[in-house]
Amino acid sequence: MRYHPFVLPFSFGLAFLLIYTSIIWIRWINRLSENDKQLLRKNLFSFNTLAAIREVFMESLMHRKIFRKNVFLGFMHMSLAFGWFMLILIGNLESRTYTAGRINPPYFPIFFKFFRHDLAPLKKLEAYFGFWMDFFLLIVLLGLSLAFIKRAHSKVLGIKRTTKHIIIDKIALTSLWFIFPLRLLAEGFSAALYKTGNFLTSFMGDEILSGIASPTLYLQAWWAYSIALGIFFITLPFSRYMHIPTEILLIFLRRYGVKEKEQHSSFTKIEINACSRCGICIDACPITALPESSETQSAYFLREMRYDKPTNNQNESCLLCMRCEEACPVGIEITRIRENERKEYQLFASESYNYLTSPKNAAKGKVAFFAGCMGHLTPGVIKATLALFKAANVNYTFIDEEGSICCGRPLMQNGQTDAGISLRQINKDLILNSGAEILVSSCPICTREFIEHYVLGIPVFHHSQYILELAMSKKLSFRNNSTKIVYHDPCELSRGLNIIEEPRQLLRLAGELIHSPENSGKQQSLCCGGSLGNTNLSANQRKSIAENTLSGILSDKADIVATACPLCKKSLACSNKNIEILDIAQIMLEALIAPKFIPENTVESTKMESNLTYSPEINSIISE
Amino acid sequence: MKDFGFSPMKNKVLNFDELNHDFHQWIAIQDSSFNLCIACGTCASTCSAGSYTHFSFRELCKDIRWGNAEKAMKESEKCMLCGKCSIACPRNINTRNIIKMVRKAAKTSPL
Amino acid sequence: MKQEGKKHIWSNYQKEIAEDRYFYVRSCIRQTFFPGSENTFLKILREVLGKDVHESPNHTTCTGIGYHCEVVPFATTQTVVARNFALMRDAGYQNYTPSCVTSFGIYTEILDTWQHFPAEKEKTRAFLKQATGREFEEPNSLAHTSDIIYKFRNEIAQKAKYQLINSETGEPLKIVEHIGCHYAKMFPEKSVGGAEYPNVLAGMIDAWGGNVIDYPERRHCCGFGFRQYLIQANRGYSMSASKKKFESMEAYQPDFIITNCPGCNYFLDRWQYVLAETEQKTYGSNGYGIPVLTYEEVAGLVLGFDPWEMGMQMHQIDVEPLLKKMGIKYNASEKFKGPQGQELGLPEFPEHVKFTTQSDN
Amino acid sequence: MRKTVAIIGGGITGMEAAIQINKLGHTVHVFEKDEKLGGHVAQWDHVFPNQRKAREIINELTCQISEEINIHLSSFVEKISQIDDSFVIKSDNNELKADAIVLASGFELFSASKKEEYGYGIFENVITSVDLERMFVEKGHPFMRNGEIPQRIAFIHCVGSRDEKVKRTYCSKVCCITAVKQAIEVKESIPEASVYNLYMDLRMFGPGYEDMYQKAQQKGITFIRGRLSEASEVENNRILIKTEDTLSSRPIKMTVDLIVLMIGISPSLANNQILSDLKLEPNKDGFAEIADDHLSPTHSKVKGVFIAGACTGPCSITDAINASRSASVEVHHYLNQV
Repeated sequence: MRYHPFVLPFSFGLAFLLIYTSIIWIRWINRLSENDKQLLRKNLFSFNTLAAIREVFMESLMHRKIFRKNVFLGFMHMSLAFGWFMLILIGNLESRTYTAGRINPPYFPIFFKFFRHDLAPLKKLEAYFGFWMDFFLLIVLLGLSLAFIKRAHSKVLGIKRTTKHIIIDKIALTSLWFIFPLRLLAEGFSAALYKTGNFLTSFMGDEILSGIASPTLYLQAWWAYSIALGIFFITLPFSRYMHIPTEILLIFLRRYGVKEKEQHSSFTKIEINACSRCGICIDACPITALPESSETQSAYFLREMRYDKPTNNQNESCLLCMRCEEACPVGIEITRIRENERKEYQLFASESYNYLTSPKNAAKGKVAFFAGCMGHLTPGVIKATLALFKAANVNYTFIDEEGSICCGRPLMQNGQTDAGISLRQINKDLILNSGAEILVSSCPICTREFIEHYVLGIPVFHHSQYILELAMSKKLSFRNNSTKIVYHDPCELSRGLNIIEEPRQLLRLAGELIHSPENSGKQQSLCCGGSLGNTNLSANQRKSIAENTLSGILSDKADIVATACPLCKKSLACSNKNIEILDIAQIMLEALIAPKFIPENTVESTKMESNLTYSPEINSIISE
Repeated sequence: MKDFGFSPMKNKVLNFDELNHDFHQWIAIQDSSFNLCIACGTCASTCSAGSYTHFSFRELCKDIRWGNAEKAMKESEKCMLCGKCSIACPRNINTRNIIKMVRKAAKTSPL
Repeated sequence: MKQEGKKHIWSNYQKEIAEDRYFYVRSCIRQTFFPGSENTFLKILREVLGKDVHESPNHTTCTGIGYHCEVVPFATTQTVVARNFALMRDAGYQNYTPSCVTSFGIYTEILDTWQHFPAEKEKTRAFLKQATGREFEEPNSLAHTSDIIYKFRNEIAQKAKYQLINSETGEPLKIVEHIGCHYAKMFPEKSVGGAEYPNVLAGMIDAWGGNVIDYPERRHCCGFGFRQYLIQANRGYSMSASKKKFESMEAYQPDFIITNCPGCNYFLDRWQYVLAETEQKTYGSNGYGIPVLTYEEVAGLVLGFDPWEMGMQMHQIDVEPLLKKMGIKYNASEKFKGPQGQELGLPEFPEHVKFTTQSDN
Repeated sequence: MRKTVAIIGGGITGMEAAIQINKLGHTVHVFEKDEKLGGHVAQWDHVFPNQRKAREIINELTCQISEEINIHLSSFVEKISQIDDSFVIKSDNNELKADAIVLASGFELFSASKKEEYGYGIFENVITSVDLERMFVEKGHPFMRNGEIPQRIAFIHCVGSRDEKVKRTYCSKVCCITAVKQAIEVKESIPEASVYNLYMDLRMFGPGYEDMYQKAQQKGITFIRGRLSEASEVENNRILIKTEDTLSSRPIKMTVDLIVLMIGISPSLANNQILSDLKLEPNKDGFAEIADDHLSPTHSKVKGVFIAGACTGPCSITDAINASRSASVEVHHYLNQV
């Protein structure tokens, strides 16, 4: 027997899925920019394709990145994806072997146990195929049970919150959950009636179903299995499971060098569809810590992007801290998409700032220091940085001493392209007029904007980098007074500019760096809540994010929280935690050994307090 | 018409009853922190734009409050969104959000 | 509005007004603007009430206009005022009665100054002696002429021929009372009823059958303000003050305005004309303005005096519709005739505010 | 030895002093001119800063007044004479000899009709903060003279406070927070109403006061920095008010249905007789003068005469109770020495 009407739901579903997906793929690829298409053509037959295939295997099937986050969660994803893949692969081999290489209709391997009651053609291989088919079915069912557990007790799988799904996702999810138990049931009946089973299906057939097995129930089970598959395939392109085909496409395109642009593009569509709403970003998002429920998190944001339009709140409430992007197992360029989405309303125009005039005749110096707007609200940071410069005899000029013009980054983060660009030009004039050979800023926000978007032609450093440089070249020396310091990574510095080790290296010269799981490295560091990329969080919401961040990084041992961003410093200081928050420059100044000779006894370490007390030499430097 | 060499002056008194409060109410709904302003002027004195041009968030609030939506919309354009005012505000007013809302109103006329 | 509340306030501002034997001093500007009013006052007091009113041809200005324009020093003002007091003493009178509200203010201010700074008084005594050889005494009583009419309002009511009533409907007339700023705002306790709810004119209206209108801008100045008016460029300011009052009272449809101050009477009357001619706006009904009468004119009308004899044709805002409303018998053809019946010629008529001409009647 | 203390005034200050001095073992006589104890607080519906029922406070104090305490109600103190170290208090119907006196005779409310230009007693819909409390007691919400529910209500701060024109140069201290409290209550009882506060300064000095102010702002109550210059009655007995928005230098006029005058605390006239009987001078504001601004806040300048509560100047309930207790201890020490 090679056909039975029950295969129709499956066949129809599969056909629909394949046709639909092909059309969508073709449309997406077709709508890529000319540049991107060129990349595609150039790379199609290169090692990049092989690398992409490897990545598809490692990520789409094995879910390596999720494994790294949590073994159970990784296993759950892997068992469903890889297990099912293996069932299809082995099933095909099995049915091919059975029909001696003849091409079978697509449903044939899927429902092989229905059509195959006569075992002769498989001969010795039968036991071999049977075992592996049952084995992978078991794997998938195990994964499925983990998925059940995740819905109820997500913490077991390392996830605090799971995604709240919409109706189409729920339908697809339900049908998906039914597929494999029904397969087990159908094959169990086959095994009971026709002895076609292996260890799992035979067990099912002989031990559980033998009493009730009948040809009617047997047929009904196969019908149900086919229907579940059919429903899943039909809902797949409209549900989160569209990520399965899309992610493959995304991996290839990314390997070929396609990226997000300044505006949404066809590639954005692919990225959006590649989101499986796995919910890993939900835990990563600082907003999740707020008591108010919101759907700001990227899983929801991308979902709205895909189906409709993100709400104002989804669009505006994001802090642009990039934590979700670091956590995303698919590697979607979420921050870029968010920034582009905000460009819909151009609320400010470049002419808005005609009142600004490019400063002329700025003081000259080899190093230009830029404090930025936030720097002016934390004069202690400026004072400490400049004192260190003086101590190292740096020939510097403080170019925004009289008050800053904004670097433009907040406008850019809020999607105000033209307005932001016009501010860049004014500051660029200011910087270049100083004749400096190096630009140093104590503000990571400005620093990132200078590095990534200002074409200055001179090196730009964050002050933590530059002070480290001065220390390495022996222009500054520090005394380690074994203060216990916890370092808070500013988002723009760590995830934004990958400046992670320099501040730590520097702080180790001044004290003992305390580690905590929430502040180790790029992925983990938390947002202070102050972000200028966000406008609509209330002060109280920002405060609770700051509280949460501090609780995350503080350990009992810490004497001081160090950070390297004036805004982080301000934001963290708003919390109720009774701990001093200092900028890295302030800590380094405290630990500075004055360049001139200092008698031993005055080097006695002083406890760091808000009114820092410096040695007389340093005081004289500061007051110059 | 006779020319007497003088004419009546414009009445400077603001007639509160005739003011249009719609814009104020709309803003207060968009951001509930709007009403918390105590006109202390911290925002205006720290303002990056304020050092170069006549722009003051405090005055912007006043214009919104007294129904001068047009002026508020025009003035709000000068803001650079640098965020100093919201860091400085003692009443935790979400200044940048209010400015964005005013700008949004200027672009989309939601009323 | 609770009337008893108002009366309670009035009770706090009672003043002693002499019964008889008044020394009368005229206003500088009224004699030109509304000369009939001062004559009417004398006629009422002498002929109707039988009082002794003395007038000295030697009396001068109180210097009020110059003083408020800061061109006359206070010492001079005191000396000039002292001279008028000396005239009164010489004539054997003690009850000083100025016709002008600003003069009333000046006299009150000087008497108050002398009370608190007796040295000023002695200085003035020396100056007067030196300049004129005269001696003076402070008056026993100082009352504005409107205070006198207020005092005798009930006697006048008893002799009334007409009441402040719309003869057609029988309803009381709606009347805006406006007192001069210098009457009560500087020394409320020297006024009848105080500055907030002055009773001097309101009392007359009540006694003669009319209704007082309380409108929001009742406290506002007419805008005369001496300096504002005297300099042409400032007159817009002066007029705006009156305009504010007109706009505020318009909704209450007043039948007329009664004033006790020469300046107020003049400017509330004339600015209506200027506003009509420049803005085509009238505040009365049917394109007429709101008539502005002096309290003497109102008293005279009530007593049945001839309006033209009282000089009521001198008003820029036509009073004829009001006379008709009150049912007063008058001869329209006499309006522009002299005392001996000679034709005086017709004035230039305004374009935008109605003014009854002979042909209308 | 058991001594006798006369307490003049049966408001919260007098009640608390009676309770404390009795506990310290002295015979106490309280003279109250009204028919019942509780003074001004008993007239109030709710009190700041927690909108607690005023009755609760009176009830709690009343519960603590023991049988031993002699309460003379409807007893107006006519004359006090001093003989050596003791005092003879002559009231309407009896004479009492006491070893010490606690003056707790409280204050008078500023008579709002003195600010003529605000029209209290003349315009139908001008009421005082006290009238408003009465309305809350009666109906739970303010109402206009014609019985309608007002939709626009303006609170006028500093009526009879910080005003040279009515010879009240001092700050009455409690009216700002009372206005904020009442504005909140008005808004809560008539949510659709617009509520305005016309203030010169907002003196939110006490614990919880600033929070109340923020709460009021959050409820959409408008605060206009400017003093009322004049009120006028317009159609339908509504009130036209004029002020300046001093923050934008623009004069404003607006029409409201009801204005509430936040009347200040004035020295009690009845006090003057008692003070002169005791040869005490009132302070420059007319209140009983304390012996030392910092260290003797409940002593008068006469031995054996102690003063507490609002007869020394504007004070809150908390201040009054504090002063009462402080005076009680001082009385006790004094009586033990004599």
